[in-house]
Amino acid sequence: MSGRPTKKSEQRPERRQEDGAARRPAKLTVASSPHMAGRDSTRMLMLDVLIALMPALIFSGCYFFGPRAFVVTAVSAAGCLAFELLFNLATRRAQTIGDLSAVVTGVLLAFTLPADVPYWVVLVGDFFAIVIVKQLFGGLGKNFMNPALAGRVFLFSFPAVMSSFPAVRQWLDLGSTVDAVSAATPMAALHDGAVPAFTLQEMFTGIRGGSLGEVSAALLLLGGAYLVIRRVIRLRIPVCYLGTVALLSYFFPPAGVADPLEWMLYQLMSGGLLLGAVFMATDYVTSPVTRMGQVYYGVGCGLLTVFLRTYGSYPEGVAFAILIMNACAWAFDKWGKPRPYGRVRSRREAAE
Amino acid sequence: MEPGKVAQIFKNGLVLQNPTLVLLLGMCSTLAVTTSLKNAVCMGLSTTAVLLCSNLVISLLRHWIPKQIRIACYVVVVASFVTIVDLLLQAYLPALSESLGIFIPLIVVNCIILARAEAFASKHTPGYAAMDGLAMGLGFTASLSILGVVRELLGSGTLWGVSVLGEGFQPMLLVVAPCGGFIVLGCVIAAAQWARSLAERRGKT
Amino acid sequence: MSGKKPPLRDSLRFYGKLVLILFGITAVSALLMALVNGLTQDRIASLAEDRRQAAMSAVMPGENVIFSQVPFDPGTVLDMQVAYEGGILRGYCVQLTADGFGGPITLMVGVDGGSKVTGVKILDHNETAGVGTRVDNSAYLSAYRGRSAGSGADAVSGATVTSRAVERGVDAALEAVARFEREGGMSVEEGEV
Amino acid sequence: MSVTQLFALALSAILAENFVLVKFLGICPFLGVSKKTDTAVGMGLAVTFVMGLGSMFTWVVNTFLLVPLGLQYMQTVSYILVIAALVQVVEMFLRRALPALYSALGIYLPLITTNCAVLGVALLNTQKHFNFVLSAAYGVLAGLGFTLAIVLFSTIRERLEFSKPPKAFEGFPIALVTAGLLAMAFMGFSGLKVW
Amino acid sequence: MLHGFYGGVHPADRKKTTSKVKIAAMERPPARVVLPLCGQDGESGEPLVKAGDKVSLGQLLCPATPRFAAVHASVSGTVAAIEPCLQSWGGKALSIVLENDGKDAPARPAWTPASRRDAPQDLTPGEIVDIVRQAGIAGMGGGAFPAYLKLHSAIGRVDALLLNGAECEPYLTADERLMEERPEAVIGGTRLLMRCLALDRAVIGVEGNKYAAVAALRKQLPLRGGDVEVRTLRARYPQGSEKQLIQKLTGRRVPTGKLPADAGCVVFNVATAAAVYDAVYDAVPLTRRVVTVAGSAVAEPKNLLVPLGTPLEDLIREAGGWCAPPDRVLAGGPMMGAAQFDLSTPVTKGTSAVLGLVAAEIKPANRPEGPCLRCGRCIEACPMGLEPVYLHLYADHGRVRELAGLHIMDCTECGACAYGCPARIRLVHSIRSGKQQLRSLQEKNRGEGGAG
Amino acid sequence: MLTGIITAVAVLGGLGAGLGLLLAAADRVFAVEEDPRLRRLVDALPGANCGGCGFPGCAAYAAAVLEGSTVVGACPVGGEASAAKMARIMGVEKPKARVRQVALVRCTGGGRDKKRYEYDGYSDCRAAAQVPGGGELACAYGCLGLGSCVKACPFGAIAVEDGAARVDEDRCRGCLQCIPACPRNLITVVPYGTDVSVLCANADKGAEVRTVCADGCIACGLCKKACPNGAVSLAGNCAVIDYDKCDACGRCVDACPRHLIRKS
Ligand SMILES: Cc1cc2nc3c(=O)[nH]c(=O)nc-3n(C[C@H](O)[C@H](O)[C@H](O)COP(=O)(O)O)c2cc1C
Ligand SMILES: Cc1cc2nc3c(=O)[nH]c(=O)nc-3n(C[C@H](O)[C@H](O)[C@H](O)COP(=O)(O)O)c2cc1C
Ligand SMILES: Cc1cc2nc3c(=O)[nH]c(=O)nc-3n(C[C@H](O)[C@H](O)[C@H](O)COP(=O)(O)O)c2cc1C
Ligand SMILES: Cc1cc2nc3c(=O)[nH]c(=O)nc-3n(C[C@H](O)[C@H](O)[C@H](O)CO)c2cc1C
Ligand code: SF4
Ligand code: SF4
Ligand code: SF4
Ligand code: SF4
Ligand code: FES
Repeated sequence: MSGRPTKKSEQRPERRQEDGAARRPAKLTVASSPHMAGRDSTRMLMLDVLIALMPALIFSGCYFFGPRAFVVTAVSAAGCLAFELLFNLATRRAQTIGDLSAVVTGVLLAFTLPADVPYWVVLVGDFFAIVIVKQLFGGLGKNFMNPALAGRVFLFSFPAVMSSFPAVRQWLDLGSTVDAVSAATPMAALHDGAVPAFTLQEMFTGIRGGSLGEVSAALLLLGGAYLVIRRVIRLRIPVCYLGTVALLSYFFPPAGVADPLEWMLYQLMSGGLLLGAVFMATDYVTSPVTRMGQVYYGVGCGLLTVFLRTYGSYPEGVAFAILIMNACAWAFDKWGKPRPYGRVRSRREAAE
Repeated sequence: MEPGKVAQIFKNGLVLQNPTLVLLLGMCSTLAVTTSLKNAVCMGLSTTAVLLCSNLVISLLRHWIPKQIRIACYVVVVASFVTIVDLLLQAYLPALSESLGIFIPLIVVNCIILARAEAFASKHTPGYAAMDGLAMGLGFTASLSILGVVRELLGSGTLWGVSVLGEGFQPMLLVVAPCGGFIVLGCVIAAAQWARSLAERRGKT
Repeated sequence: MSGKKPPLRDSLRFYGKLVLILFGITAVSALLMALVNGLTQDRIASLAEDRRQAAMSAVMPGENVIFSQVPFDPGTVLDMQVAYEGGILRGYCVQLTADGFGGPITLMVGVDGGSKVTGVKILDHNETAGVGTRVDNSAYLSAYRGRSAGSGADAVSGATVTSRAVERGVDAALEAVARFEREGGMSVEEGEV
Repeated sequence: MSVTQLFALALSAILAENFVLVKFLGICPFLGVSKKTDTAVGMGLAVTFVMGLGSMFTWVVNTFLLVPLGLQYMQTVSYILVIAALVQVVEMFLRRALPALYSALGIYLPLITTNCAVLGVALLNTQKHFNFVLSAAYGVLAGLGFTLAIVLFSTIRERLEFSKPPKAFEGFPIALVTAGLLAMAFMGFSGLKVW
Repeated sequence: MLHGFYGGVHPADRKKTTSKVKIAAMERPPARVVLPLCGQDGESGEPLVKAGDKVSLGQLLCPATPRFAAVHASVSGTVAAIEPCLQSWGGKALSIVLENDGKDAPARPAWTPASRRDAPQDLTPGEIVDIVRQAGIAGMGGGAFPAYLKLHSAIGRVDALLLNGAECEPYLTADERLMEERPEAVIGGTRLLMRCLALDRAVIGVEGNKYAAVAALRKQLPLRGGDVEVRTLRARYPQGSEKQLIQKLTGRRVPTGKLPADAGCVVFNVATAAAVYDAVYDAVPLTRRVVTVAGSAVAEPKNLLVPLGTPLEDLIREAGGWCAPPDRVLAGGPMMGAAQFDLSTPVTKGTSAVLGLVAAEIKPANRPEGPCLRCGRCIEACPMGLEPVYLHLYADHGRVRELAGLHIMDCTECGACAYGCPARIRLVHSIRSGKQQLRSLQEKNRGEGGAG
Repeated sequence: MLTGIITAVAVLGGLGAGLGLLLAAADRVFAVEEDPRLRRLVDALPGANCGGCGFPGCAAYAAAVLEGSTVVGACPVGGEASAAKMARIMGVEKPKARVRQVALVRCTGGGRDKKRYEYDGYSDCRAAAQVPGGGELACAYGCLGLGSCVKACPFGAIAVEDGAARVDEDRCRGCLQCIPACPRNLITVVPYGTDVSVLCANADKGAEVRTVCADGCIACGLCKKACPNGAVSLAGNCAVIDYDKCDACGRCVDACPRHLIRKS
């Protein structure tokens, strides 16, 4: 705007300060733009994940397995924090436990274990997850593999523990003795190509055998919805993952399945699939960051899950599927590079 | 032979240029056979025997072998000794031979052997070459044994097949699985590097 | 390998030398190996035979049992031998594999003349130590003793992948023996003719 | 050989019994030539090629020479001799006939002679009594398994360059831990039951 | 039809304190002004005056260069010095320092004002471009690129004239006030530009949160079928970025490394259009601009009409001085503006705001960096479709070759990526450093290529 | 047994001879011309591929030496040993023994407490040099201490201590990767084992220097006077030592009132 002065502004209030006050203030900060930022912080994100996990935990602890579920989860979270603390002390690194990512790892690890797991086993898993998988690579953001899942798989070291699950709604002792009546999980039946002995409603609400935190499909979805609404996670990975599993199990059910739709729903709700798709495949650190990379990753998780569930000898497919896809994440990012603005116009745009 | 040089050769083989922990050679057998101490020691000694003999022979032949076919010649020499060791093991230690399996013939391609043939035996007199073979072999055996001890203890709760950690101990199967092999080896090498840097720092101040 | 091609005659002489040296080295090492082999081969062979005998004796107990190989269907079993005790047919020893958790499990199964299992021995396996290997003990394996072809899956409780594989293997052995008795008996004679 | 048999063999050789991550064969190049994805691909293909050829040639030597003459105990020597010569000839041939391919693969070839995977596959073929076609297929498939492992590993190692392990773990140790975690993920494939 | 653009963020707009405050002239004009003769890159022009010379308001001091518009005296007085002076972008530039005599004695117009012409609508495109050149008009949206050059290269090649009234940065209300208070100048300027480009339509894009400005503009236009259309845009940062505006309003994309004209578009800031209007009708060169002075540290936030070259501290003083110790003083908005440490730097043609922010307003941008979580928010936010997380990673490790492959030079430094980063990685800063590394590598290669 | 041995010898010997023939034939048929010295040259180089020689990597340097477009001895990492080996391969004179060159950071860090403002940007010198004022230090020549050079050094020879970067002479291989990394142009090369070094590069006048740094060179010239060998001179308001003349007597160290000439 050029030199045409507008009307003089109204008289200024008296509060006006001396000229000196406009001089350079005592201490200024200089930094690169931007000088404003959104509210998100690492700790808030982790806290949101923890909040999202709470419904499933409360269900397990107050209704399904009893307080032992809380204790196992607390032990696991505390163990992860302690190992991270000790590792940082030992290697003289800045303390990082404040970001709460270790708590998320601890809680998620506990969620994947049978609720009657001895406490020392939990701590072995914590050690592996935090020290070997996460901190050895440099801590948060640097690990290439999901610590909680890797910790769980390492606990296959104790197959006896890892392949027996408490019965439905068996109220567990707090003590460390394993006294569970081990019961078949829906996964075992699916693995043999049979429909589990639970109704779909039971599966959905969570009246079925399984690991500590994976039993209630409904509450896991609730947690997922919370994360999506809070914009902690995006839908891309879970939708690609679950979608692939759904399509494959609908169109290629095993011989002898009468109703493919029912089979598909059982597949979706059993095992750790929902827990994995919502909370674990979405772990930022170990998944691709590009949009297309995330699509490949989600679809890859789905394909591998169905493949391993069908042909693998472990009854579990989700953990391995995610771990293997973790290993591919970096490659997916390279293949899934976005097309920057203004590069190679698409034909439609060129025609316009 | 000068004792100083022999001492140096042994120091190199066992510590400074330890084939597994420093030169990072012969990884396949290192990882595959260290699920138990017994296997590790036996593999180490078999390799030592082959290394000793092949170094000796290659050093003897070093002036006769033209460059163009030296690899082929080395390979034949090594493979013959390996076969002999294999046959002897089969005949006299059948159980061990079973558990080491395909990794005995694979000593042929254990990178240590060809590396020593190339780097040492082909340039030194037979006496030193044999010493080098022995030293390297023992260094290999030593590091294999370390791995074997760690993996057998954690993975099976035993040592040389004897239960040592008591009833309560639950072995960690994955330590003796392939993944455990890689990870334990990584940790042992890291420990070696750490010790070395510690020693260096000591040396400086 | 070399910069410029040398004249053919020179290089021929050189190549000749190469070939000779290689021949020499291979020949000497062959000689050495052959010698060691000569020294050890009998022992190795007898060790292998001993092991097989021991396995067969373990599943087919009895005094002075003599085994003799019979023709078998290589598609299903690895080896099959008839056992005679004092000239009387005691039964059969069947060696075969079954798919376990970590790969094939090699089994030796003894079956008596009445198509009942006399013993089972695991020769080789790749199962997880501590889980899969729990089947490799005499208490577990002796539970199969007396099992016959029709007796179904009630023999063993607490099924795991490994135990089911062993069970399948035993049943396959019974099946092979049954088939042998049904039709193979004749084929032995035919074979011997 | 039926398609399902081939498929089963492929799954076994590439995933369930991966040469590197399960069978521990060919670890040295796996660790040594995996810093960059491009070179890892080159090495993988070179190994696959030699494993295929090696399987065929050693099968021929074994079936027509060693077995008829009862010289099985000389398998190791003759196989390695055949492989060494083969690698050298292939190298010379490539250098002369296909310089472009040579500059891509050639540098890896000398490394392959001393790669356990090549001799390993030859010995396994014999141990498993594979016929010619199966031997060749197994060689190539196992090579592809090697390629898969080394390429995947190399992409993770590219990421490792940005990680910050403790000083003592820098370099090989952290690479080994990575390989261990990769092997752990591949445990998921153990005991695949497709056949 | 409106098209979307990818990415973007929604910062709180914080415009309330000034959006209703009318533009005011400075009560106490600056004692001296500093007028740079070049921008961040490029050579300075030849000054037409020397130290000691007397100058009058609007007198031409330095003719245009290919990178920098002509410079005119923004006050009357004496040339105190011609020396390198610190500029708000952080470096020094050769500048003319004028001692203000407070008289504002105007210079004789160098061209005939259209208001005194018989038929202003008869101006030819060439004449308009010439006036724009002589008036020293440069992009007032921040780029400060000579407007006559932009016009020149656009003539005959574009079919869309877009006016940028988005003003998407928080705090900024200078354009908003201008559109509200002088809609006739904005629209008049737009029509001049249309004539110049031989177009019969133009679109003014304004973010939807500026109701009064939109209403004021629309009041100047017929209800339907006008030659100028005012379109409201969803408030989203960086809506005002040229490329995103083009994408939003026309659906086209400017090809990489090309100019908007290559996509058949040309974009001017609304203040630029007003400056054209003033230059053509009143024959005044560009010597003043509206600057928003705001932020919690400023006692009386307001929009000021200030002579170019006024030191920032004079603006602060004019706005009542500090009422709280500022943590950062910015020239420009909080998303793209540059932090200042010396407040003697002058207002330039592209300076839209001076902000004094207290630490609480900057939060959490000033939290220490944490490790990157690979959350991907930066990728989702980047309107240019880049991968800031990888740009940062490779820049941090000096892997310059990879940076080129990731098209680092396409980054407009809009800051959307850093805005949302939960780990508070200084993404824009490290990307900038990466760009510099890449540039020096390319220069080195070119040097070597030339030598070899 | 004898027949066994004979067949064994015949078969393996035959195999050996046959393969020998094959190799020989292949050598003949597929012979390619390649200068055998190339490989040996590459072998003689350390393989660090650091670019210190000015070529894209060790192999490229070797090729250039072979071509004759450059001389042996340009590899700072391989140093003496590499140069000697390469000279032998090329059959040329070994280059004159060159004192190893190492990097030196010319700043004491004495101005680290005098800041014009608080820097809150990306922790990297090059980036800090891009913000207004080019970093928080009042001294426009001082080390920013954010470690761009540390990141650039492939051998881990640099660390930041007390506000300024320090080069570990023993680890430094003289590759000079650090020099372009420093936005303040603070890094120069000095001969290895240099005992006396000037740790300042401030070219401003003394009075200005005093306001920005506790240690900075004020160009008082006392060092110049103190030097018996005439090795010290003042260039652009800052002391400079000519190491061809310096015999490390250390008199300038004692003479400097600001203690910025230091003895290691
Ligand atoms: C690491 C690991 C190794 C295992 N190894 C075996 C094994 O070798 N044999 C076995 O029968 N089960 C093994 N299992 C246990 C199987 O997971 C479980 O017993 C099997 O799935 C039986 O369950 P199902 O009856 O539902 O199929 C192993 C489990 C783990 C975690
Ligand atoms: C070196 C350079 C040359 C330019 N040349 C032209 C031009 O010829 N025509 C034109 O319309 N704009 C030109 N521009 C202006 C740009 O297209 C753009 O409008 C300007 O950089 C301001 O955009 P921004 O503020 O979004 O960065 C040029 C810009 C630069 C930096
Ligand atoms: C991230 C970004 C945000 C911008 N925001 C605005 C804006 O809000 N208003 C504006 O007029 N120009 C803005 N610009 C500048 C425009 O890109 C463009 O330079 C300007 O509208 C061209 O008009 P001018 O040459 O008249 O300034 C922005 C540029 C960038 C890179
Ligand atoms: C959405 C989300 C999902 C996460 N999922 C996991 C997980 O599955 N396992 C885990 O160990 N940590 C998880 N974390 C925590 C953290 O990202 C993880 O520990 C990092 O891998 C550590 O570097 C998650 C965090 C977020 C924000
Ligand atoms: S927004 Fe920040 S934390 Fe997330 S990926 Fe980008 S740089 Fe990393
Ligand atoms: S600053 Fe650059 S990288 Fe970041 S969002 Fe803007 S354009 Fe993308
Ligand atoms: S300090 Fe490091 S980067 Fe600098 S010359 Fe020495 S070795 Fe090279
Ligand atoms: S010497 Fe230069 S690059 Fe190194 S820390 Fe100091 S300013 Fe930074
Ligand atoms: S030991 Fe197997 S490849 Fe080296």
